[in-house]
Amino acid sequence: MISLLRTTLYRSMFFTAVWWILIEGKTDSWFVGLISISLALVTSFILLPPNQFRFSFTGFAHFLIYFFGLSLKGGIAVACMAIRPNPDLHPNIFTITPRLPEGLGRAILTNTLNLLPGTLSVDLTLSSLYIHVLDERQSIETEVRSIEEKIAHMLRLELKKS
Amino acid sequence: MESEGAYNLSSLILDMLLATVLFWIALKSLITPDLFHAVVLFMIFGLLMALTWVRLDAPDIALAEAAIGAGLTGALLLDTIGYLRRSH
Amino acid sequence: MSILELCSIVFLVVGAIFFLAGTIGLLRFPDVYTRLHALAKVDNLGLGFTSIGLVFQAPELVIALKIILIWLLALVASSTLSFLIARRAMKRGIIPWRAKEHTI
Amino acid sequence: MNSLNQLLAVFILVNLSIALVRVTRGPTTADRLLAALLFSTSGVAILLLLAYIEEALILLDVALIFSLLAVISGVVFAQRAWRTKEEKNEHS
Repeated sequence: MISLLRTTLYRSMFFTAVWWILIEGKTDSWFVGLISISLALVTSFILLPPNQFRFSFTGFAHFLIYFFGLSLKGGIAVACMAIRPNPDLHPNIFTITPRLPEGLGRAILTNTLNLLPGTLSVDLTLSSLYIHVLDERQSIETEVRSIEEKIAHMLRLELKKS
Repeated sequence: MESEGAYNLSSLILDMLLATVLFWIALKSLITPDLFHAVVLFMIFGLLMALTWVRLDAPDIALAEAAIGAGLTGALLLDTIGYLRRSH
Repeated sequence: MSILELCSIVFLVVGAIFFLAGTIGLLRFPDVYTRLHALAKVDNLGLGFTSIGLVFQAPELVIALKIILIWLLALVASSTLSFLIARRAMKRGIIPWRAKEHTI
Repeated sequence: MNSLNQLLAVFILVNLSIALVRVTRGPTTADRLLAALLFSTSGVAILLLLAYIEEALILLDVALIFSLLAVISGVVFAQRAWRTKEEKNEHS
């Protein structure tokens, strides 16, 4: 009960902040805002029921720093690959069994891999994740595993033994 | 705003480029034989039209054009194509 | 010229370079999947650098936050969209291009 | 500062036009839908720059709409429009 209340509080604070940013800090449309915030809250409870994970802010910060560093590195690599006179492409498709439990964690993993340059998740089934990589010679496996650890730390989930 | 009076070179290039691409896309979406291709070109046309409305100092029409012209109509037309293909 | 403007210029120019690289990649890469790589990632980095550069020019804090929000929305949009396109292309049986079998 | 913004907007628009030529000519259907992805990044960048050039903050809302609509059209395309088996052996 306490945790449900806390989740509601956090989510409504988040949606209020988003609404405040969207209307650029004005105060004249608070009635529409109240309706939108409550609708967003109801939708979020339908789409993402509470008590599946506990959000950790330090884990989120770690994940963010790691993500931006990696995406900058990979972006420069892909950009160099595009500009070079002889693009040295070695595309291939890897299959990886994700250790994260099903649900939000895997969705975040798929989307993160989609945003990181060099990897593109092609399909996600119950047991495995198919990744198209631009350069098969780099170490994809360790990269995916460390992203998994960061996400598990962020949502305080438990990784399955592989 | 410093560039209020002088209509400088780069904004001229911007407008000319926008007009050319807009015209080219419109023509292409009319003459292409493939229905799907025509719908995608229509959506691109709507988005470019929104950019053009922005340049014409009408951001509210740009909002409506992007939401209704490109987004909703494009999605409905794509759905129609899927329906047509399934029913045949 | 203040230090903020200098930062802004640097970020904007780097963003434009990433956009250029994305377009070149789109023109040169051989199949749908590799083109998705060029488009979804490099262009997103370009948008990121452009919006950070514009944040340095923002007149108020709220507007800077709104630009960051738009960037995050565009990130989520392009990641979801590229996953959907890639999965559908895979299901339709479009075979990924292999460097060992062909040359450009 | 404003002239630099304008120059960059022109530059990104040139990029967008060249990429559009490639995308609309693409051999497979998926190539054509990359245009939606293109507009959710390049179009948003152009709109952000234009919002500063013309000092109209409503353009930020137009940019939000652009990136939302890219998702809608992409989802409709992937889930509903592209389902038949008639072009099965298309290679790119």
